[in-house]
Amino acid sequence: MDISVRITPSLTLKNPVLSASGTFAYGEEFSRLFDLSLLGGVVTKGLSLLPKEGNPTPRICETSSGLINAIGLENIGADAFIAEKLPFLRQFDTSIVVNFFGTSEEEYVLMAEKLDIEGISALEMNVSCPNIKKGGIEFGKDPHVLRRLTANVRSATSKPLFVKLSPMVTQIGEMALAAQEGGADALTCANTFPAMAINEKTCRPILGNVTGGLSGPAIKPIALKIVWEVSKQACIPVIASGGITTWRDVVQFLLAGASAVEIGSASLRDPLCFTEIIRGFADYMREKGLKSVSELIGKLKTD
Amino acid sequence: MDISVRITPSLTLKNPVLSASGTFAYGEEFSRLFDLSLLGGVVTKGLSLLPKEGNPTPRICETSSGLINAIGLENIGADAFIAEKLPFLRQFDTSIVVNFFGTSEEEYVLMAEKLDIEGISALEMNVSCPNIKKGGIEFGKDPHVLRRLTANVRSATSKPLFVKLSPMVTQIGEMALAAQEGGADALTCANTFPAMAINEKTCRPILGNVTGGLSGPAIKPIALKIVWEVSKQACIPVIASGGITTWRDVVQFLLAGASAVEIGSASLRDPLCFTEIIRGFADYMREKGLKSVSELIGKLKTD
Amino acid sequence: MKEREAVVQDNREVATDTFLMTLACDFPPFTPGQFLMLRINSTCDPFLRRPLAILSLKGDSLEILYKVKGSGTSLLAGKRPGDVMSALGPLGNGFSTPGQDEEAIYIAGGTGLPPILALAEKVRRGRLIIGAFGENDIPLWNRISSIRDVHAQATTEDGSFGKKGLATEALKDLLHEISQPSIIYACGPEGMLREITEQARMFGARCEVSLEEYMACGFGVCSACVVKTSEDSRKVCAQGPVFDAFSIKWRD
Amino acid sequence: MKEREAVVQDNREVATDTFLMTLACDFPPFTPGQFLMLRINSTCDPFLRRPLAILSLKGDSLEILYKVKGSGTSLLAGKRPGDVMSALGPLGNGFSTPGQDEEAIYIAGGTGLPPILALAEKVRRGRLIIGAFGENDIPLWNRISSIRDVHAQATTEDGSFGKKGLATEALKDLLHEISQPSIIYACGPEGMLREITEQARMFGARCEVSLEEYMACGFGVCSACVVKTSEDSRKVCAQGPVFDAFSIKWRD
Ligand SMILES: Cc1cc2nc3c(=O)[nH]c(=O)nc-3n(C[C@H](O)[C@H](O)[C@H](O)COP(=O)(O)OP(=O)(O)OC[C@H]3O[C@@H](n4cnc5c(N)ncnc54)[C@H](O)[C@@H]3O)c2cc1C
Ligand SMILES: Cc1cc2nc3c(=O)[nH]c(=O)nc-3n(C[C@H](O)[C@H](O)[C@H](O)COP(=O)(O)OP(=O)(O)OC[C@H]3O[C@@H](n4cnc5c(N)ncnc54)[C@H](O)[C@@H]3O)c2cc1C
Ligand SMILES: Cc1cc2nc3c(=O)[nH]c(=O)nc-3n(C[C@H](O)[C@H](O)[C@H](O)COP(=O)(O)O)c2cc1C
Ligand SMILES: Cc1cc2nc3c(=O)[nH]c(=O)nc-3n(C[C@H](O)[C@H](O)[C@H](O)COP(=O)(O)O)c2cc1C
Ligand code: FES
Ligand code: FES
Repeated sequence: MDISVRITPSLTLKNPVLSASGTFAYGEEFSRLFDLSLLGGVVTKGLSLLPKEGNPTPRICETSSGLINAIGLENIGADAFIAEKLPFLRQFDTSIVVNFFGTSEEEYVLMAEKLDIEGISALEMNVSCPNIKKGGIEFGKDPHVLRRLTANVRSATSKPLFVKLSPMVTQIGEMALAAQEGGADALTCANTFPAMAINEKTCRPILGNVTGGLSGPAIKPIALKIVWEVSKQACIPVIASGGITTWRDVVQFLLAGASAVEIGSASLRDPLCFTEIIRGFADYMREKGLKSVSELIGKLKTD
Repeated sequence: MDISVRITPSLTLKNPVLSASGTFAYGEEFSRLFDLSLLGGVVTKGLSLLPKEGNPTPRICETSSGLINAIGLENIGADAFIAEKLPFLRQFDTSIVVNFFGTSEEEYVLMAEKLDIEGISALEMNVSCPNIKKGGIEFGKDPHVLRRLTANVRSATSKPLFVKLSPMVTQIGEMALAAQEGGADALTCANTFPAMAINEKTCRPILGNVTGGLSGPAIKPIALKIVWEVSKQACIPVIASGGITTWRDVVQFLLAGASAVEIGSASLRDPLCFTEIIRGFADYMREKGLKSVSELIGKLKTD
Repeated sequence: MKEREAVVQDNREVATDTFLMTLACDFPPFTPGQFLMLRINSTCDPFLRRPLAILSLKGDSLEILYKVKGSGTSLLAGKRPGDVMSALGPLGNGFSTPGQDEEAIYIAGGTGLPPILALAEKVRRGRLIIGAFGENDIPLWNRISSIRDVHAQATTEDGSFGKKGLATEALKDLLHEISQPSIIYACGPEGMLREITEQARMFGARCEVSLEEYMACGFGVCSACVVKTSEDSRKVCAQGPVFDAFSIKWRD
Repeated sequence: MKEREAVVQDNREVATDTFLMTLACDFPPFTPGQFLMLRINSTCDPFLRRPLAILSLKGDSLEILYKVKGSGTSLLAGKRPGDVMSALGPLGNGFSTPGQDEEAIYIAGGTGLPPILALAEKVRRGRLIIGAFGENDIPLWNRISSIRDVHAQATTEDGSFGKKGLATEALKDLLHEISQPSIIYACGPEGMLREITEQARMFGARCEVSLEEYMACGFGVCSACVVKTSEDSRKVCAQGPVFDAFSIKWRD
């Protein structure tokens, strides 16, 4: 039995379970709990060209079966990551996927160039960020903008490029195809949903930033539908993200068409869930007599 | 203290709490549990021109803090409603909002004409239905289609017209404005989210219809953000729908900009929640020393 | 139909993963076959109530018998005396009463036992067949086998208790034996109910089946739980769960 | 930091809405001020763990003291002996130990008591002030007032117990009395901590405060819980919750 999955000719994950961006920091804390080498891959906190401070607190608010975060993309910046965090991560026998973003096309391209270095396995481009130059609308909300952005980033790096889609769009398939045409190697489906929470006692928003992004099991049924939809339309691999907490969820997302999954919120609650999920997934494969993960991917029976 | 809310010059709800469409049938069952006259309004199951059978079972699947339904708009049809159900509902001192849909613009218009009769307080137009003539894309997903549909329906009826938006769109504000320009009197925000569930043992979808719509507390934080967004952009009243289970939720949605709310999934779990919610809401108003509901609507402090 | 507080008085495992729970609950009288919708938790996951047949109601003491399947029944199994839940019911139609000169045959498979046992304990005559996989899957055998004037037999697939085989085979033997008109009351997996319906037809017996469908509300407002009958489609929760077996259009 | 099963041994109300819970839990030693992230339920609502200070740890018996605020602590209050949860910890840095010739002053308001009490019970010398609204809001007074070589006093806003007034007023009086160098350890509402920091500055005392921020992970990976210090922004969970009071940039 082989639980590895090939994402691109140059990128094979040892198993389909990755950490998600923003809930794993740069891996150090988790490394004290378990051996990171058992992961299919580590996705880093989203990086920008310069260090970023993030939003005022409260930055997190719990909701029914989910949480809203408005961290504000706080990160140490690409240079500090390369100097201080990457060497640490490279000790482990796992794929290192660097999540990044910019506030202009130029910044995205600069980031892609800067991160085109040894030790990084792939880049994940977060496009749920406002394009400051274009009046603040998100890069991930207009297919033309997304296609161009992807194409420019594509030519700036030799790494496999994942484009992480914004879920709250009218036609997710159209966005997926735009990224694919731009040269994306894989599509991460999807980011958090715009959301908010209000304190009725104070009549104020709970989050310092007023709004944030909803994640966790609450959104899983929507994420599953998005993965199914996108994987029917796109011909590049889909990486699922949204509410995955158990090995059962992993199997469900693979059946829906994902090639791999990212675990975010669940690892905040249960930092050791990775080991359980990977073990449970391998057991499932064994019990079902499956030889390779490809026997699951997209194999949902809908007749 | 006055807990009534004026939606249009001809429509004042006695309080801001309505039932939602599809979880209240035509009111008979609930009338055995409490006096429907205490409700701000009853929204009926979505009606079509002809009776509709609905989807194969299973039609419901529970998810974390939510449920996916794929009832398939089963209903008894407009004629049977008018003959058999409306007279019953009219016994109660509450507003009767009739939810309806069609599969073509003509059908929508015919429905609006047919329902322009005494005893009906308002119409709620569900636009999350595929436009069969236009290749199956939902009416609620294209602003031009929605504007025209609304305008045509508007001129076919004298009733206040609520347009119930589809939440899964790139720019919900654009859709809201389209409906407003078409002549909508209020906007219901919003319908369920496209979602699915998979059984990893059988490798099959759980719902007979494969996909369905997610509702319940899981989606509340997204619905709240949508209401806030839409009420900032539109100048007609917003009716909130999505995950409301307590009087606290009601207050939160009003603060975000809603003029009234609809309770759906929560009433499946707790059919008596209406009485508790309305009582809790009135107590809140009293304790805060509020004289009228308008002192709450849109009064979120974000400074 | 009322909504009532239900306070756990007792909760004990009586067969593999199967629990008998006693609830203190000021509930209106019920007809066997009726059920309640139990709200097990106060948070939003799981969100919906769970449908469970009423096994008995004496004064304000109500019994349910349930098998642990998923999240809701797992939480239920963890309840202790004093824990408070909410019960909505009684819901649905319930079984009819057998005619004076009719032989009543009760047949239950798996979690289908509670409504069948409730009926047998009320009617107190006739014959009862319970089918299970093995001995450890049969709850309350002492109670079942000691209902006055009800002759009870068990079948197990692995032969560890009673007759080896399926409940439907025992039913066939029984129907061969019986000469007077009979009425069969059945609850269990859909495949079993179809087979029973076939036999009832062959032997000219009347037959009532209690169906299970995924439910959200349990009282007829959401249309989740429909079943097709020869006439139209019906809501299992409100127009059932008991149906004339011959009216059901079984799924393929 | 370890993840461990925590089995409820005892859970009793010791002041209004305030519970003392004993857990059987194979936990590494802790420094007072450190906390654990407790996963209270197995379903997804509430989803996150709850941060709670460690009050004591003797062998495998761990104590927490908590006030019921919302859904998580309500569920906690309903736990019975035998119930199983999951604890992640010990987390955070914890308080320093007072210098040999320093007078230690412990001051706690509201739910700030547990880490402060833990520290006083470890150091076993100094003076402790606990502030509360009224008598019924003071948990464990017998235990607090009998720590050897710790002089404890209480203040209540309504004057129903101890001195009428605020804990910070009692602190001021105390600081006037004391001549030797002192170190203040404080935990409580933010306004109180700011006031204490001001007084420490005026009287030239050292001061450590334990902060509360909304947390999601509790071990430094999500950046939810930042606080601004004179140098940079820090994670309360991983780089705190205890900070040099003078380094904090308080919010307006
Ligand atoms: C009218 C009626 C009466 C019932 N009476 C009893 C009874 O007396 N004792 C008993 O043990 N069980 C009874 N059931 C079945 C019981 O409701 C389900 O086993 C239970 O809801 C499962 O909940 P769960 O959260 O444990 O499982 P879930 O996690 O929800 O699901 C686990 C599995 O249980 C099944 N299931 C879930 N919901 C239902 C449902 N509403 N109906 C049928 N199957 C379902 C599904 O196949 C699923 O795979 C009855 C069902 C109905 C409709
Ligand atoms: C390091 C640390 C140690 C703590 N130690 C203790 C302790 O020993 N005893 C104790 O009673 N409490 C302690 N708290 C506070 C405790 O974590 C919260 O009261 C608890 O999480 C509330 O959960 P809930 O589900 O009951 O409330 P929720 O429903 O989540 O919220 C109710 C209210 O509690 C407050 N709250 C929620 N989460 C937090 C949080 N993470 N931090 C601060 N306030 C919050 C909010 O103001 C909210 O209005 C500590 C907090 C931190 C950060
Ligand atoms: C606290 C937090 C921080 C996040 N930060 C980022 C980020 O920096 N970049 C990004 O692309 N996604 C970020 N995300 C989104 C997650 O990577 C993930 O896509 C999302 O949370 C849905 O998955 P989940 O339900 O498993 O958490 C963040 C999510 C959370 C909860
Ligand atoms: C079982 C079910 C049936 C529904 N049927 C309809 C319908 O016929 N027409 C409609 O506009 N919305 C329908 N809805 C959507 C609800 O009216 C409501 O907008 C949605 O469920 C979100 O609110 P909630 O979270 O309070 O349930 C249905 C929802 C459910 C759960
Ligand atoms: S479960 Fe809602 S109609 Fe039957
Ligand atoms: S709570 Fe996650 S970093 Fe502190």
